[in-house]
Amino acid sequence: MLLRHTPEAIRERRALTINPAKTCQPIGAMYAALGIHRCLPHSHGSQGCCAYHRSTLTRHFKEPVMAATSSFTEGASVFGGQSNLIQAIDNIFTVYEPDVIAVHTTCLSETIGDDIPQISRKAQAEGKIPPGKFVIHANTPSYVGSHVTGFANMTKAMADYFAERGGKRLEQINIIPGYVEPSDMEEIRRIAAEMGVRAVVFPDTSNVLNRPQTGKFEMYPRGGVSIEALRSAGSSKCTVALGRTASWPAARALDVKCNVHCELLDLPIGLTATDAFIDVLRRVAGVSVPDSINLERGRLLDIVTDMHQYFYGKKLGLVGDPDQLVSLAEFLVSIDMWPIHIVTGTPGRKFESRIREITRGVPHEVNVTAGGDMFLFHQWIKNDPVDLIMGNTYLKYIARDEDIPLVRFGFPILDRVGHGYFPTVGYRGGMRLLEKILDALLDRKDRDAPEEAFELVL
Amino acid sequence: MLLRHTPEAIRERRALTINPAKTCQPIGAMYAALGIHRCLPHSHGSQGCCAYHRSTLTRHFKEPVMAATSSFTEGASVFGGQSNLIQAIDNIFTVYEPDVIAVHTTCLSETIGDDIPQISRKAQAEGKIPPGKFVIHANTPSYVGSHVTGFANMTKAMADYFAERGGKRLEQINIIPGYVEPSDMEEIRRIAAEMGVRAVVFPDTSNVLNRPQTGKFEMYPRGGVSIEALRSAGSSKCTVALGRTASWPAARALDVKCNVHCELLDLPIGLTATDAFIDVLRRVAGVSVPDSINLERGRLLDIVTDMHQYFYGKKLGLVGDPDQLVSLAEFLVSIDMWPIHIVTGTPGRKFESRIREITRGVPHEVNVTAGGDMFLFHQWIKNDPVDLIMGNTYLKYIARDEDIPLVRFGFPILDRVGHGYFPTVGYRGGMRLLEKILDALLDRKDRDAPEEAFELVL
Amino acid sequence: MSAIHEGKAAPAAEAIDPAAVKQELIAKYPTKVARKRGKQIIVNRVGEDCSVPEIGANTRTIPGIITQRGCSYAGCKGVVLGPTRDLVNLTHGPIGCGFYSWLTRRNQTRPATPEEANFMPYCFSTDLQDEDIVFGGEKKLRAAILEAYDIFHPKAISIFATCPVGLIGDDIHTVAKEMKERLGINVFAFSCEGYKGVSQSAGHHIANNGIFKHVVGLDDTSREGKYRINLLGEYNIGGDAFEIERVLEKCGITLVATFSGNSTYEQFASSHMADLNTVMCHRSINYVAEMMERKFGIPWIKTNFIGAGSAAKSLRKIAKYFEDRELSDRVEEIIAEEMVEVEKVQAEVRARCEGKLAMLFVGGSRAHHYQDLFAEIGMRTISAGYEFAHRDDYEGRRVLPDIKVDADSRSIEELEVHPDPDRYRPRKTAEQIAELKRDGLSFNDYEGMMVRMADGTLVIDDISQYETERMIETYKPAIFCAGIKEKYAVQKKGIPMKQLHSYDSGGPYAGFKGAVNFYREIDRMVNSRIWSYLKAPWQTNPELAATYACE
Amino acid sequence: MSAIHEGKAAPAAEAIDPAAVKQELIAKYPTKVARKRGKQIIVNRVGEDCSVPEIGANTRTIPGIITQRGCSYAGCKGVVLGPTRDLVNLTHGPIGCGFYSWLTRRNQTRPATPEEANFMPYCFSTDLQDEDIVFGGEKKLRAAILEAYDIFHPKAISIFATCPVGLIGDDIHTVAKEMKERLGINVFAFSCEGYKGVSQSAGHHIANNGIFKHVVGLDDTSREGKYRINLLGEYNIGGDAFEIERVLEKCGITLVATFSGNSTYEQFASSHMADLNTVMCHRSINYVAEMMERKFGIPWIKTNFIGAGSAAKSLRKIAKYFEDRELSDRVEEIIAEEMVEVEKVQAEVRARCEGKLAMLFVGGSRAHHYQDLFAEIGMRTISAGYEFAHRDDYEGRRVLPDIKVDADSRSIEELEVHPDPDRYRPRKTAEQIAELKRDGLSFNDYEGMMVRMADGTLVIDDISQYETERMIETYKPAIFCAGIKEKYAVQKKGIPMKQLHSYDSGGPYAGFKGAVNFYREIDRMVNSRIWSYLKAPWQTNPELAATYACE
Repeated sequence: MLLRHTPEAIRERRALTINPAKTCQPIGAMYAALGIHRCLPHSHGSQGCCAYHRSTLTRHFKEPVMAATSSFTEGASVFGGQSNLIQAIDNIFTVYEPDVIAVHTTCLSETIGDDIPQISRKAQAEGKIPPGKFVIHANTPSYVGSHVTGFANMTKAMADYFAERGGKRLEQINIIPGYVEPSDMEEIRRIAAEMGVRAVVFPDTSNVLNRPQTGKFEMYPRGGVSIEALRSAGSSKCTVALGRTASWPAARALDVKCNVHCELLDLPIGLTATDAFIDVLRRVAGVSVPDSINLERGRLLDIVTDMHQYFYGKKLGLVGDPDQLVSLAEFLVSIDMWPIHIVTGTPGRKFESRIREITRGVPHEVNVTAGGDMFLFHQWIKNDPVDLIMGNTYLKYIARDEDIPLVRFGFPILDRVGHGYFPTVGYRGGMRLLEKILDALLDRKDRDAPEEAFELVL
Repeated sequence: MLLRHTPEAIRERRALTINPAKTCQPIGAMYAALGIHRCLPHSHGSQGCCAYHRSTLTRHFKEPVMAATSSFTEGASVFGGQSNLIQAIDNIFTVYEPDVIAVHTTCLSETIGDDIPQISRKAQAEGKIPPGKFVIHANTPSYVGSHVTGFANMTKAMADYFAERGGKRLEQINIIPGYVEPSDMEEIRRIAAEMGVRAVVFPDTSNVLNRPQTGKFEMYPRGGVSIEALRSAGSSKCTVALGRTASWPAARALDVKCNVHCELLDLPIGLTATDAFIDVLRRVAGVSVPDSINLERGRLLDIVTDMHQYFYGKKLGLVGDPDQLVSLAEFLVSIDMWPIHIVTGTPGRKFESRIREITRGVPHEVNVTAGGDMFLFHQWIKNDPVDLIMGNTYLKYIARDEDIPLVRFGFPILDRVGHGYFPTVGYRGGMRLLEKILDALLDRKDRDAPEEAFELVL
Repeated sequence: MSAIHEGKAAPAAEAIDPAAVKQELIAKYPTKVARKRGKQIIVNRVGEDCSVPEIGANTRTIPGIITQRGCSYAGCKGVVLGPTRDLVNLTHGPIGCGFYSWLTRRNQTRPATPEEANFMPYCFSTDLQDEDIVFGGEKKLRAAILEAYDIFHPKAISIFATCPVGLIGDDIHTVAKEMKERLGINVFAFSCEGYKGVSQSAGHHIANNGIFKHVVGLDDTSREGKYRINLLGEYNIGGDAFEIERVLEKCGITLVATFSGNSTYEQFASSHMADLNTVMCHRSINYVAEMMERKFGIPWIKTNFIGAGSAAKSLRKIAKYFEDRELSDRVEEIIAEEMVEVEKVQAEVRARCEGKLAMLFVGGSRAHHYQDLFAEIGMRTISAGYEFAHRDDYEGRRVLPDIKVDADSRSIEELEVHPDPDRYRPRKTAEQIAELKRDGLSFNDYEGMMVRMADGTLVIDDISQYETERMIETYKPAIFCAGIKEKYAVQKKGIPMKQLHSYDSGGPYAGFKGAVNFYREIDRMVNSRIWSYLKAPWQTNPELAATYACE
Repeated sequence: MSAIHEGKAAPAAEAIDPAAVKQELIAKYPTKVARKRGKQIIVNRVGEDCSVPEIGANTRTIPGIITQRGCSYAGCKGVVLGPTRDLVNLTHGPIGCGFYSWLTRRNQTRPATPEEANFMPYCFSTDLQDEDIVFGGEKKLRAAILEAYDIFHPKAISIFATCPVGLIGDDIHTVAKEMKERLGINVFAFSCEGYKGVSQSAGHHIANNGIFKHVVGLDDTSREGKYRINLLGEYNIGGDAFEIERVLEKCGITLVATFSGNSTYEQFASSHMADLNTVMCHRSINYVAEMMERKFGIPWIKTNFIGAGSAAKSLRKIAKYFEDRELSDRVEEIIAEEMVEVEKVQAEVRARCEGKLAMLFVGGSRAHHYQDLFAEIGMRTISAGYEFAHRDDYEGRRVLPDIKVDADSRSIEELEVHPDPDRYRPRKTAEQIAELKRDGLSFNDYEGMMVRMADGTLVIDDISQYETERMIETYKPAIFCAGIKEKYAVQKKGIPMKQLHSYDSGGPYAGFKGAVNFYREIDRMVNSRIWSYLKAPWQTNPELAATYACE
């Protein structure tokens, strides 16, 4: 047993987190910032933060993750990080030549109380920011929220810094895709295009964190939302925010700053959430849903009706980020699966009630917590076993100990490939998810079947 | 042990086939015919053939497979099937209203010697074929070749019956995709479109055998190549035949009949075969390869370079159809995997030498046979074990007995979904294949790792 | 008023005139076809004497009409002989037939030990080639048998002819005889070419004949047991036979042989030592029952373990036959015990399924048997029919004398069977039989499906794809039961479809546990939310807010 | 002539002027940065007295320059303490630091029994929140320790401070002391806030101090064995320690403790009972070696098990230290035995790798050690450097007296260590040591990396992303070695990249079997055909046949 010390008996904990189901804000901010074209994320803190975030993102995407750091030492921690940041800005623009430096703070610089806009103004005044180049920032204290919060904050910063209130509304909408894979952002763009909707998608890490092997390393690959597009976001017809936790703050900011109406939707994972997304796009753009999209929908539904017997009544445990879990749980329930243990590490009051609502029809006791950890999740499973678990790579330890199949989903996935390339959003993404779920369940069925019940046809 | 009677010692067999790696021609012809828009395949023989083919295709695609039969009884077997076929034609056009009836023969009608064109002319003369409707046919004796041969013959019939020699060449090419999944045919169309190449793809079972669930059953769904397109195939600039066994006869027939130049390529499975396909499209259309295609290529290559350590030196056993195996083996060798046991049941002289050529650099003895069976394949594995096997669902018995991971590939796949929707051709298809291979290998690694070597990051 | 409504909500089934439905079903056919189909589509009406209307059955399928049916080979090799694990079943012909009947039927089998023979995962074929068709395949057949023997050393090898074999003149029976002598094991052949007869049914008959002629009675070893029976026409799809075996064993009833689920060659060989034959699938196996009675004196009764009520009834019948209080008591005890769970689930599921409609078009007995299960959860079978049955399966064996033998049936050999000089041993005297009959136990009888169906239901033999679609549109049943070929066309119409050949990899559905499985399965299927998503929101609600709020 | 060639074939390495390369590497930097980097980028030249140029090392990374380096917490918790399986390592701070250092380093561990404690798959954190930062986190820390104790009952709990902890004034050491008393188990804390020092190196030092102060010497139990040693600075990445353990055991050498691969708390506690300390990673652990000598009288020697030759040399050093013929003979026997396979594979792989170039920028000793392995297959290290080493790791310990203590180093406590009144026991007399030294065994010494590198090679400390790219473009090495952050940027340039922190989930690479693994791995990487596909056919051959044949 790898997790041999995890007891079945659950003891309440108030202070100790064991095997977290979240990580800290800055990494989310770094990920979001990589979704701006020609942007170098910058970690204002000790250099270890930057190293850790780059490492984790690199392991997840298996792609270069470029970011700089203020490399705090003890002195900076005592006297503040202003000179470090100004020096960093100078060096970065000189050596790495981005168009944007996206600064996020860390628990260290937040505790010190560094005022990034002030430092940035000083750098500007000192001529360290070349003309036409930008320094933006987000406050991302590690002791508040989670990586998703950090993503949300940096995404909001994009709106805050760049969106301009234009004279007239453009025939375009903004789509904030949320903390999803590059492949998902790409798929969201594709779907919008397929619908005939012009969209500003931000952030957009596609072609940044799923770029090709060409024998050439580009510090700034072709992906990412352009500054120009971000500017125009203030003149869009409306904003569709996908996921409350990751995307709503930016959408609200655009509304406040530029009076762009916003709609909050769930991440388009699964049938009904994608239906809602498509339906909003349709109404916003005043178009009919094209056959191609209906075809995709019908194919997803076809897998559901064809394979329903394998979904029905299967108990699942889910660990992940709140926006993903809401949509995923809804999808699973919609195909008669029973998600019964649901844990996110990201705190948030709405999450639990939303999950309760979604799982109301599940004929089984449902455990859900926001701000929980994988240790508790594991204990829940020991007390009430499940047929399948879904979540990030850390679940593999539970999967092995408890002999439960695992479908990798969410962040981080450190031991398989595919997530960067194949979306799980949209109808096609739903098909992929179902394929993964079926493969996991049927592989298990095949493994455990007594010989007389080993089936050729499933 | 499920296959408990399979001994390690290999005894030569000349008469007995055990666990075939092929099936008979008519099913391939039926599959091909479903790739014509508004076509009802018709099996000229006993009704059991039709039932078996429909059942197997249905299990593989999990889709309606509509086809009619001449329902031979003893009388027809003695006196010939003419009256059965004429009656069938009448009934089919009256009740099921297709535009085309595609008749294929069976071992029974072939042994009797029924002359389909003659019968068809008689039906025409008797007014059983409504104006603007067609009866086409292919001779598909079950005792020659295999299901792939039947597919090739029916595909050739499309050229023979419909292609017209036009006055001037059209700015289009023909692509014969071979015995691949509907998803593959769709992907081949998409790639051609992405390249800016107008293409007549035939047969084309996409949107027929991977159609949506819409609550409505359509006898003739929207997919399939149109008669009009098939007619115009005679005026195309050239024909690209993908796969010698399945596509070359039709390409040659078009050349002979309409003087359409033809190029024979391998099925575009994997990197280099897709390269060749793209390169031919590029040269034919006189266009540059668009960035989007280069991006797909680069992503495939990225998985190869990122995950090479898991591919390198892994021994594989492959069972399948010759065109697929040639491309698949080439792909595997190109990423330093070692396919060492390769079996197709489809006879053909070129296959073995082609595989020998492809595997020349593999530093291990390679077993290959055309006209072999899975029993022999299993014995090879017992004598020289492999890390992974790839092939159709029947391999699962070997996989379980020998405890070897299996990647399902080819025909038929009866126990998983996905093949109908997600292509394995093209660069994207290659990515899917690599994902499947990696999942299989890494799942096994995770399963077998001692606890101290159980890895978070792979 | 049209009885067929495309795309609209169906009226209550009661409001539909079945005669009008029938007319519309056949209206589209050419005249001759319509006339023929008209005889096979019957509005049911059960007379006071339990008489039912005559139905056309076991007649040729009309070419070009998309049928569910398969062929004689499928019935012989696929259905009857296939499930016997220790036989090497060698298909003589081109590769296809062997390939398609390879592991696709879900006949489960459970050898007693890991060493015991089990050839079911294997497909054996002579894979005839061009030159064999031209020059004859006997040589290859002989060689194949030798090779099979050398590798596997089976107890017996059976040979199955496919379509071309008869035409090219291969004498498989002579080859079998030669090889039997040469190898010293039993080798026997079946002339089950696919064109024989009009459906699988011919193959069953051929299989029955062959197995009776070549195997039954070869071994006089008698299994221990007070109540020894054979189970005929049970193929252990999804483990049905296991469940029946479980129940029988619990009751203390000894199962000598099953034809042919979870069966072995030896079971067949000694099956004549049993004291009662119980027939599940009347269509596929009644010949064996008849012949065993004639040759060995074993009476047969019709049983049905599909449906908890039917299973209970069948057990009671068996108990009654043996006229043994101990057995009767035991049977009642077991039934009571098993029914606890059954009734619990039945009630629960019935609450959600009551009044829903089912349609069953499948097999040669399943379309009948499964109606019992549906009834147990309150579902009504509004229409049913067989794929390959004969009139007796519909109307009951009492019509047997009236069934005309046509050319297609005539071509199947009718074995002449006489009492075995040494082994004929009537298990009951004529008096006992008469007494038991008076007591309500009927022998050698099957009442057929129609008498059990409600008036006004439609009974359709060999239903076509076209009729299937129209029936669904008309009645919009909650569930439709047939086979794999029908499955997805039905489901594409938004109606859940249950395969009653393969059970969609579910089962067992026989016996008491099987009933519970089935209730739950049907509950899942007819009450799932997934069927509510067929229309996208924009299809339900297509208007566009032209002045979208965010403007 | 420019030394840097973008996108062109590299000239032979010999034709490149390293001084020019250096100039170009720093040309792009702002003046101050260029000046600083100029001190850290050195063209190597080994003098006759084995002197090497001075290199700038262990100085601050310039903000904004993309660095490989991590922080003090990573060095303390991640590197040194992390691999000890039976410690509950509790990170005190916001969640991130604990999360990132959770299972990501591939330190393998193998408990003797399934019951033995192993907390390595667990991540423990106080997950500090907003209010804790405002009101202080001591209370939460105390509660967390209690909860950890209640659930796990570990032998010891260690606490690691993250950045904000020091700033908000949490006194973790007092908390530790209190809890130690309250719970009766060892509880100790590390003030390894991320901003301490200039890299992981500060964390190593803090870890060394803490473990020495709180654990080493607590348990006087002595392991059996004639030759008892500790292995210092070996973290069992990919099973390296297992291989070293295997070899030592074969030689009859007893391993008392490893710091800290595959280690336990008890090993640390009784490590002072060993007779020799052998130091693998000089940078991360030399403090412990030094302090143990001072306090307990255990001499230390530098060893290196990376590279078959180095492993053999290290074994001989150990044997020499013990001055025992039996051991020497045994060691020679084992080396001979192990080298059979090594030499076979070496020759095979060398034939395909000879003359190819490698670059290594990693760690605090790996960039040195792995050069031996490359050399064994004929590959040349054209450039190398450390991520977090000090001048002594480059230039050898002889420069220690010259190293200036700056503000960043000063902040790390320097323990004052005196001989233990009871336990100090010099393992060798001064005379013995002198004799052994004369005989070629050097004590307390490390010669550094540079003296082993060829003249004209470039030694680069704390290489930046920018420099990495330029170096690759200039030399087009066959392989580049660094860490995960560098991996894919290097590979995107078409150069295979080997991680020498995590081994890319490969290993072990230590010892003899490790050497074989490494040879094969490098062979795979530098000779694979996959790197030949980077250009598509149309990129190599872009002309379009306008008059395509099929026209």
